[in-house]
This record gives sequence, structure tokens and C-alpha cells, in this order.
Amino acid sequence: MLESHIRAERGKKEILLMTHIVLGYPSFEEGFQIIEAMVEAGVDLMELQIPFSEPIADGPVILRANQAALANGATVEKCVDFAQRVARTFDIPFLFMSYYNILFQYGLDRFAAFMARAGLKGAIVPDLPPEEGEDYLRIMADHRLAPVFIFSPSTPDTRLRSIAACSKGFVYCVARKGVTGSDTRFTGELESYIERCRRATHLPLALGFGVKDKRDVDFLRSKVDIAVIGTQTIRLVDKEGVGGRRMRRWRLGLI
Amino acid sequence: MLESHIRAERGKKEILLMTHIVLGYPSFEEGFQIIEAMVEAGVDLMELQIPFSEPIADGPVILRANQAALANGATVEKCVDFAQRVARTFDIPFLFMSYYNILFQYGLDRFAAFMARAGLKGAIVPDLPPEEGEDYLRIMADHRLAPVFIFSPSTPDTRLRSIAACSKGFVYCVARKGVTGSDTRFTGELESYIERCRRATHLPLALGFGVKDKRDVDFLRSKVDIAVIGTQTIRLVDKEGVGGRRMRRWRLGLI
Amino acid sequence: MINRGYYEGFGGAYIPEILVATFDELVDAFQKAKNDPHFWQEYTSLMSSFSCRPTPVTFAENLTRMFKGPRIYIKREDLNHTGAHKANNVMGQGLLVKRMGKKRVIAETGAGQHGVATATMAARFGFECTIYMGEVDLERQRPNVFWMERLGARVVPVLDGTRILKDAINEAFRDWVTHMDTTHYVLGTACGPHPFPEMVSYFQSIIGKEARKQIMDLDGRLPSRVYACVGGGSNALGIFSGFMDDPVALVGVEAGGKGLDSGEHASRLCSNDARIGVAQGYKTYFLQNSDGQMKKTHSIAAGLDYVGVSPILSHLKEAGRVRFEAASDEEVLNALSLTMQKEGLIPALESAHAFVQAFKEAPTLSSEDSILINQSGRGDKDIFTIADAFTDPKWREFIKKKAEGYHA
Amino acid sequence: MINRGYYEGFGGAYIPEILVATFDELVDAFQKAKNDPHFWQEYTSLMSSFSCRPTPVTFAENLTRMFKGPRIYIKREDLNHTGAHKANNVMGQGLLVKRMGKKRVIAETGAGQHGVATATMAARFGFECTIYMGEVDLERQRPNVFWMERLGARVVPVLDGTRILKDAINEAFRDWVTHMDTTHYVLGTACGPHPFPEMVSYFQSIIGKEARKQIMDLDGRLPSRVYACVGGGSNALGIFSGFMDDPVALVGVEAGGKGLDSGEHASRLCSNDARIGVAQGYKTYFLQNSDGQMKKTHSIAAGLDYVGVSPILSHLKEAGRVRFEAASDEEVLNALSLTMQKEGLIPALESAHAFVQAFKEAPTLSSEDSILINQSGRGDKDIFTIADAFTDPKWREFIKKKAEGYHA
Ligand SMILES: Cc1ncc(COP(=O)(O)O)c(C=O)c1O
Ligand SMILES: Cc1ncc(COP(=O)(O)O)c(C=O)c1O
Repeated sequence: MLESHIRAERGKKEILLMTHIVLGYPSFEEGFQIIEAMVEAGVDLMELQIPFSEPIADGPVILRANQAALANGATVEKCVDFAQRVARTFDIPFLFMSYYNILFQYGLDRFAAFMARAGLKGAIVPDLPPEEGEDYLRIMADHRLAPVFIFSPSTPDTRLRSIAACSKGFVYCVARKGVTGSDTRFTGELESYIERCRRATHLPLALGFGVKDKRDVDFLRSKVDIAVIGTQTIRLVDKEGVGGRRMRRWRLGLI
Repeated sequence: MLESHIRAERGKKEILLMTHIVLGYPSFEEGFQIIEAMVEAGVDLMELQIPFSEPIADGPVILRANQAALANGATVEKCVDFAQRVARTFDIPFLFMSYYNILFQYGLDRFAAFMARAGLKGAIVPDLPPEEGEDYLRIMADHRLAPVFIFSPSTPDTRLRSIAACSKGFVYCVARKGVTGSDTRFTGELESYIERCRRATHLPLALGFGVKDKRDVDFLRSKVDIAVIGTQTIRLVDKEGVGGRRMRRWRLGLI
Repeated sequence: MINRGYYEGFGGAYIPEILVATFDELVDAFQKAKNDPHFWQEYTSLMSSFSCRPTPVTFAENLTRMFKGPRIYIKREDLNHTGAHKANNVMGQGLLVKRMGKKRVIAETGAGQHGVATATMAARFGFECTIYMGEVDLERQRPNVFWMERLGARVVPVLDGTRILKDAINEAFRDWVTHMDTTHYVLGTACGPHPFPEMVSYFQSIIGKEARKQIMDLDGRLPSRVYACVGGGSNALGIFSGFMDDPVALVGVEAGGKGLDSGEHASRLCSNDARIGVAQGYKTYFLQNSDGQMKKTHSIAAGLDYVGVSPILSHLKEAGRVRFEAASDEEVLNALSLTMQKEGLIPALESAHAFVQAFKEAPTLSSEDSILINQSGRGDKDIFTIADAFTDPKWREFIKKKAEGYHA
Repeated sequence: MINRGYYEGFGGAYIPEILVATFDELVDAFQKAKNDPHFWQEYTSLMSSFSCRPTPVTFAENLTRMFKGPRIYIKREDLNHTGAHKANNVMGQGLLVKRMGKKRVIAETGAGQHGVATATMAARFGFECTIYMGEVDLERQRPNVFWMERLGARVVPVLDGTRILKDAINEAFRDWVTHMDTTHYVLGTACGPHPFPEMVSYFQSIIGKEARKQIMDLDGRLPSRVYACVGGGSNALGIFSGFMDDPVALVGVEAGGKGLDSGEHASRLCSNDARIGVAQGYKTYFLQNSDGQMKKTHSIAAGLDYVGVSPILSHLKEAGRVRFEAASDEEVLNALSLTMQKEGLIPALESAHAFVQAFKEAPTLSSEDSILINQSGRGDKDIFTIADAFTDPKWREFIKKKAEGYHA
């Protein structure tokens, strides 16, 4: 199970790293090399985003990666095939990240069955609040997959608890208002938000949105379980290219 | 007096000819030559139009002559000086033709006094119906000048009579609807209109608007006293130039 | 002539004899309509079902707060069908044309507003329609020409004279003297020979009738001052008529163009460049030289650059009942910007003249007062002029790109 | 979440967690307003003083005569301030924003109509205003951009995605998740997450309320059929709402573009190219491929080429309460020409879709019947599109000359 895996890893490391890539960006082949490099560099979990034409909750960098992937011909079929290959090749937990329509059109049941078969551990669906996720929750449970839900700074305490009650594996804490890739200030305010999240659940906490360097990760160490490097992953790919030196030194630079 | 002069001339000729020129068109000098040629050719009366920027009752040919004259710098001052020179040089009756604003701005009294002094016989003001002409009528009378008013085919009989009562010298019968220079059909309808005019007044009748050639003049012979060649005069000037042969043969061609 | 319509020496009917009978017929039809108790009702019901009368009076809360003076109210003629008060006049004349049994209408237009309104009326009533438009205006106001043609009107460019509004009027008269049996000439403002000034004002008086009632309802009392722009004078007379017998100051605002001293303006009632004269069939103040030839005029607002002005306004000026002021092109753009940003209203450039003067005077009035501005039309038809006036670079790029597309 | 707003399976609120609290606040404010007996009154009084509600219903006498069928009535939303029914929605939301104490509004716009309406509302209420507009639309709709900017709004070009309306919606959401404390997102149609479909329809229901009363007064009975164009669905829901419980056929007309078989259209409810899905925060019929990626759409009317449609309409379609049809670009131009020439009305290209279907059906109805068409907006804003559609050579010359002037 995802949660126990995370707890086990956290026993060994002060903080885990989860990175984010968009499937089919820059291409499937390069994506495979990036994953390989990251796994080698010691990344702990990865989000594989199936691109969607309307990525409403993503910031400009990931948005453009979505578009580019689609323009390059990334279909959902290709994405899931690729994900299966990846999950069977590398020994870290992979999660799908996508918008609800992708799952809905694929068929929730078919989607979950596939994930289970392919060895993916769970999914993050940013436009699916638990209230809209009745079918999704049931089906994910049927296939023993982790539906990862989201906390946000604007979520009141009672709601944090009810979201946590639906979430499996861990909870994804959005660091702040805004979309991914904008600046997050790692300050006391963030700290007290994380404390609120902690009080709401016993599940591991991942924190994302704007985590970009060692200082940010240092700030989060011992506050959350997983630091999520989303936009910054894509930026790195854009800047260093797939085979770049920094890509391979990834984890070292952050931890 | 204008009326008696016309009657006397009519004793000698079956029909008189009145032509129309726009002062300052094509230029004052050429205008003088035109008048000279016409008088030589035996024209009986002439209308000298002081150009106005808004010649609402004139058709395109005369309208453009008005504009051209103004564009060439024809002022009212120049026009009246010129008219004085003409009236003193040639021994036929000259009338001013212009719109009311020209007289009004010059000063009605000053205008009439000038005409009398210069030897002009009367005026045709197409936008001044008798109702609006109280001052004008008084002042013209004071200076023994002929205010020539206009009959139109749409004028009812009673009104013909009241217009005639204000007119001196002759009455100008507009041949038809429309503006000068368009086609008039010289038919029975026109004939019965002329008969209506005849019944309304003992004054001599001039008929204008669309009289252009010998056939038209022949039609009018013995029906009216004066045939008015307005637009056709300007067209001739435009076509033949000032010194043209036809210009000098003018009257011969028409009678 | 049945009647010549004088206002203490201004007005009259200086018309070619051939038109006298037509004018008599029109005067007669108009008088009968006026005396018919159903006619006004027919008119207002047409205006309420085809246009959207009564047009509202809007309280300009933000401008009021800004000037710290009187409560500012705006009469919204911009909400009329076709976008200006011109609709009132044309629809009224349309009813008369129907009564007279004529089948064709002609009109002059300068800004194009009156042309669009007339073409609209003609479509609605099923009349044939010809619009005369000076070539210069036609080039400037192509969007309006486009709509006139689409509405089924024939638009005839006037190539003579100065090729602007006054020349279009002359040309319309020339058409009329040829076709008066079938045709009515729908003059666009309270100018021209009698009965036009009276008739157009009569139809436009719907503005003042409504406005007086509306402001009494809204504000509980009469406004201290009423402002309207003055081209020919029809919207001004329309709104003023509602307050003529009240202790209300009436202010007409003319086109000050580049300044009253510059010679480039269209101010007939508050500049020294105008004098009383007779043209286009009536006696009033005209911008003319000492010979009586009409002068060139200028205004940023195409609908205000006319050489004459309603004889009724000339009379009201001399009688001291209406005060006249001028607003310069530049002031107009500033007032327009302010009104857009503060109130979300886009007055026509013409109407913005009235706003200029109201804004000048507002700070001098007390918060006990209220004032009323007539927004005679909407400005979005003026986009080419306004975009040019503000020299908007993105607009220019857009037009250039469009043109490139057309060249291809 | 307080409430998710479902219409038999359509609708919902598929929103990022960060916005849940904001939506809860909005739902709450909207419910309170709806339950406040003064609120609707405040709303209608604002609409009657700032816009010109009630907008009239016009009897189209000439079209009626021509089709020899039912009496044809037209609801005149074109007479609203800013020229379309969009004003109803924005002014209503403006009142809510005031109640919520927010100081900034954002909006998406495609055709530009909703952007102009929102910028106008913001000016009026004194809100800061940002409008998101796909770059493609921004290039096409420069005139509207010009007015938005002049009204004081910031217009942000959206360079991502297909750079049209749906991308502008995404971008507006991205702004909102950053600034929800100070900002309200004024969605322009009856789409998006709950409460937008309900809220927008609520404000637009003013159309139907008025229209039902007006047509009963005018015609003494209910119309047989009511026609409205369908982009997002707000004007259609607005007018339909007045007749929902009556024995009246309701007909929504979508953009048939170059034909339903061509793939170049925007028909979600009467083509086979659409399927139920979830995007932009709600569940409805979307034009999407089998993966769930949104398709390109096409319509001559910029306001109709949206990939989704109101969940309320999807429900009403499935329930059989509303019938949906499509009108092609070409049919739209013909209906537009006819309406201009016969009635002197200039419907927006969007609205002209409703006219197409009404004209198709009129000859099949009896003279005992009457029908009602919603003229959602006026067409004079569409001059660039309409002039191009009719390939008017004089317009092209005009634009070329303008451009030359700018090059100089
Ligand atoms: C919006 C608007 N206001 C005012 C005028 C000026 O005309 P009047 O003075 O007759 O109201 C015009 C003329 O075109 C106009 O379009
Ligand atoms: C005039 C007009 N009608 C209709 C629409 C379509 O929107 P809806 O379906 O929400 O009424 C638009 C959208 O811009 C519009 O401008």
C-alpha cells in the first residue's frame, strides 16, 4: 500500500521527493530518459500527468507542456501504455495526475483496472473535489488504489478532516493560492498552515506548488513527508535537457 | 420700365431670348466676352447670377459654375462692379439672379440702390417667395426695379394670381419639377400650364428650365414672351469656349 | 403659403416656388396630426415598441461624488434603437409620411446617424429610401454607409460644393423638387424651412417630456441646469422643451473645435464668426463670410459641424432663455474618457460636448442642486474617430492587418 | 461544498480545492440575495435606470406579412446598454460583488461582448477590472478591446491553448485561484461550476419575465414557440424561463457553422460530435474527441463558438423540454439581411441564428399562432465580420485607405 511504503521510506529519510512530468513531453522517449535519470538520482515518487486540453489548475509552465504533448500527438492510449512500461521498469511508486474528464472518457472502471494492472499506485485529480468523486472513490477502493485529495490554505478545518477521510496514501497540500509555478513564500504562515493540515489527518503530507530549491526543501524538512517538485521539474527539463548533468545530480542538489 | 421694354421688343419679334451666366465664370474677363458675343448675336435680356455657396434651386451645371466662380475668387463686390460695367456697355436689360442671402448680407437697400445706379433692371431670387419678400418688395419698388417672381406647375391658380401681383417686368415660369438643366418635355401638358399662367397675369411670361434648342423655342413661340436659356448657355460656354463660332451665331441658331 | 413659422425673426420658409405646395401639404398634414389626439399616442407607442422609450435617466453617482457638487443625471438617448435621439425624429416623420400616402423618403446625412435612422425607418415602414451624403463624409463614415445599404437604402455621394452635410441638404432639396409627389424629405434636425424646425422639435419633445417626469420622480425636484449639445439643435430643443416654463437654466453646447479663435469650429451662437443670414431655406445664424458665402466648419464630432442652427435656438438665444457655450475637441475627449471610466457610459462625441460644459460648471454648484445632461447618442459608432483621436496604436495595427488581408 | 447544483446529472462543481471556499461564499451570497425580497427589486431598478429595461417586444409586421404564418414578435435585448443581454448578467453579478465587499472583477470574453459589459459594470461600480481574452479573439475583436480599455479595464491576451474563449476561461480561473479574496470572477454565460449556471440564468430570467407579460399584453395569448440562439445558453435560458411551465415550444438554435457534417461548427446539442464530459468545472455536453480533449469549434458568430453548453440546457434537452436546431453561417447571413431590410433591425450574428430557425418554421405555422424570437444583441458591433461575410468592396477600400493613412 502507498501509505505504508511512504512511512517506510520516511523511516529512512527526513523528507521524500516527488517529481512531476507530463507524459509525452518533450516526447515519450525523452520522458523515459528523464524518469530514468530521476530514479537514479533518488527520487522517491513520481506524478505522471496525462495531458488535457483544459488544465485549469496548472500554471503556465505545465500548461504549455500539456499543450506541447498534445500537439506532438500524445493520446491517452499512448500515455497509459507508457505509464505501464515505466511502472514495470522502475521500482518507485508512480501516480497518475490528470483532470477528471480524461478518466471519465476513458471510463473510471477501465482506468482504475488498468492502473491496478500496470502497477500504478494512485491518482491525483485536481478538478475533482471529494463531493464530485463518489464513483471515483468507490472504484479506486475496489482496485485498492490511492485517491490522493488536496488540502488548500483556504480549506476550513472541518473540511480538511472530511477530505482526509476520503484520501488514501497521502494528502497533497497546495502551498498557497495561485497556480503551480508561481512564487511561494516559505514563511511562518506556511508553517501554521502545515500545522493545520497535520492536525486534520494522520496521513502523510505532501506539499507542492512553488517548491524549487534546496532552501525550500530544507524549510519543509520534518514539517511534511514529501516535497513535490512540479513546475521546477519541467523547468529543469526545459533548461538542462534530458541528459543534463544537473538532472542526474537532482536529488543531491535538493537534499 | 422693364415691362414696357419687353412689350416693345415683342412687338418686333415673335419671341425674346434671355440667357443666363454666372458672374466670374469661367472668369470675369471671359464673361464679358460672352456677353459681348451674345448681345451681338441678338440676345434680348440677360440674367447675371451672383454665385452663392448654396445654390439650392440650381441643377448640377449651374451649381458647378457657382462653385468654380467662388473658387476663382468671385466676391459680391467684384460681381456688382462687373455688372455695372456690363450694364453701362451693352444696351439690353440685365437682371441680377441670386439667392436671398447675397442680397441680405449686402444690405437690401444698398443692393437696390446699386442696381438702380448701375442700370440693372430687376432681380430674380429663386429662394425668396413673395411671402418672405416684404422688405425686398418695398425696396425694389422704391428704386423702381423689377422683382421677378416665379410660377411653377405645382402653384395653384389663386397663388399664381397673388404671385403675379407682386411681380414686375415679367413672370418667370419654371417649366417643370426638378432643377435646371434636366430634361423638360415640350408637350401639351406644358401648354396647358402656360395657359394657366397666362390666365393668372397680364405680365409678360418668361419660360425657363430645360429650354435648349430651336425646337424648344419654336414650341414656345407665341405661347410665352421670353424663352430662357439657362443651363444650356453655360453648357455652350463650357463646350464651345468663349470665342466659339456658335456663340456668335447664338440667336440665329435658336430662332 | 399656409404658414411660415417664425420665431421672433428667425425661421421662415425660403423655398423655391415649386416646393411651396409640397410644404403646404406637409404643414397641413403635420397640423392635422398634432391636433389628432391619437397621433401622439400612436407615436409614443411606436417609440416604446420599436425603440425603447421612455429611455431612462441614469444617476451618475461616481461623477457626482467626484465633483462634490450637484447630483448629476443623464438622459439616455443613446439607448434608442440605432443609437441616438435621431430615431425619435425619423419615426415621427415616418408616421406622417404614411398619413400623406407617400412611398419614398430621402434624407441628408453628415455623421451618418440620421442616414442610418432614416434607412431603418424606411425599412420598417416599407418605403423606398435614398440618402444623400457628402463625399467627404461618406469616406469618413463608411461604417454607417455600410449599414444604410444593408438596410436597403441607396446612398448617393454628393460630389458638389464642399461635399459635406450642407451640400447633402442642397442635393436632397434638388431631389425633392423633382419627386415631391411621391417623396418626403426627412430632414434630420430642427433646421430648414418651416415646418421642419417645429416638426422635428415636436417629435424630439418626447425627450423633455419624459425627462422632466423622470427627474421629478428620481430627485423630487427640478434640475438647476440642463445641458445638451447643439448641432442643428434637435436634441437640445427636445430636452429643453420639457423645462421651458420652469426656473431651470438651459445650456446648449456647440462645437468649439480647435478653439473659437482658430476659425476651426462650428460655433454659430457663441462665436463672432457667425451672422444672421438666409440659407437652406431658413433664416438663422450661419457661419458665413461678409458676402454671405458659407464657411468651412470643423468639429471632432461629425454631427455638430453644420453651418446653420435651429432658428428656434437663435430665438431662444436672443431671448436669453438658453445660454450657449462651446467645448473644444480636446475637452470633449477628456470628458468622454472620464465618463467612460467613471460611469461605464460611452457618449457619442456630439453628446460629450454637453458633458464638458456640465463638468466645468458642476464644481461651482451646490450639493442641493441637480443637473441633467442629455446623452444624445452612443459613441461606439464613432470608433474610427475616437480611436484616431486617442491615437491607439493597437487599433492602427488591427486596421493595417485587416487591410493586408484585403490586399492579399 | 454547500451545494453543487445538479440538473439531472448535468452541472456540478468540478473545481480545484483552493476555490471551494470561494464558491461556498458565492453560493451563500447568491442564496441570501435571492431570498432577500429587496434584491430583485434593486436589480430591476438598476436595470431600468442604467440599461433600458424592460426592453420592448417589437411586432415584426413586415416579416409576419411575408411568411403568411404566425405573428412574429421580437424581444429586443439589443437595446440593452452595451448592446446585448450580457448586461443583465454582469449588472446582477455586480450587485453581488458589492454585497460580498469585493473590489475587483475578472472575466473571460470571446466575442468581446461580455468583456465590454463587464468593463462597463466595473466602471459603474468602481471595481478594478481585468479581462482575459484569447489572442485569436483579441485580434478579431479589436473594436471591443478598444472599448474595454477605454472603460478602464486591463485586457490580458491569453497566449496558451487554442487562444480562444475556453482558454480565456481557464486563464480567468488561474487568476481567481490567486486573488479570490479580493476578486470575483464574472462568468459570462450559464456555464461553469455551480452556482454560475443557476445564477446567470437567474439574472437572465428578467428577459423571460418581461417577455411573457409583454406578449400577453400585445397578443392576448401565449406564443406557440420561442426561439433563442445558444452559445453558453444564457440568453436562451433567460427567455425560456418565462415560458417553462406554459404549453409553449422552446427552440434553442446552435451554430451550425459550415454544416453539421463538416466538423466546423459549434453544435453540442444537435450534432453527433459532442459527448457528455467534465471540463471548465462542470459536466455537460462538450465538443471533444474520444480521449476527452476539447475540439476546435467554428461559427460565424464569435459568441456561439464555445465547446460546452449550459448544463441546464443539456438537462432540458434530455428531458425533451427544449428542442435544439442548428443554423449554418450562410443561413445566418440570409436571415440577417432579411431582418435588416424588412424590419430595420440589426440582430447580432449570434441572435440571427434564432431568426433562421424561426423563419424556417414560420411558413408551417398558422396565422392563429404567434412566435417570439429573442434578439439577444445588436449586430452593429459585428461590422468587421459582417462586412467581410458580405465581402463589401467599398468597406475594403475604406479599410485600405485607413491603413494607408496609418502607414504614412
Ligand atoms: C448623437 C448625436 N447628437 C447630436 C447630434 C446633433 O444634432 P442635433 O443638434 O440636431 O441634436 C447628432 C447629429 O448627427 C448626433 O448624431
Ligand atoms: C449577442 C449575443 N448573443 C448570444 C450570445 C451567446 O451567449 P449565450 O448563449 O450565453 O446567450 C453572445 C455571446 O457573446 C452574444 O454576444
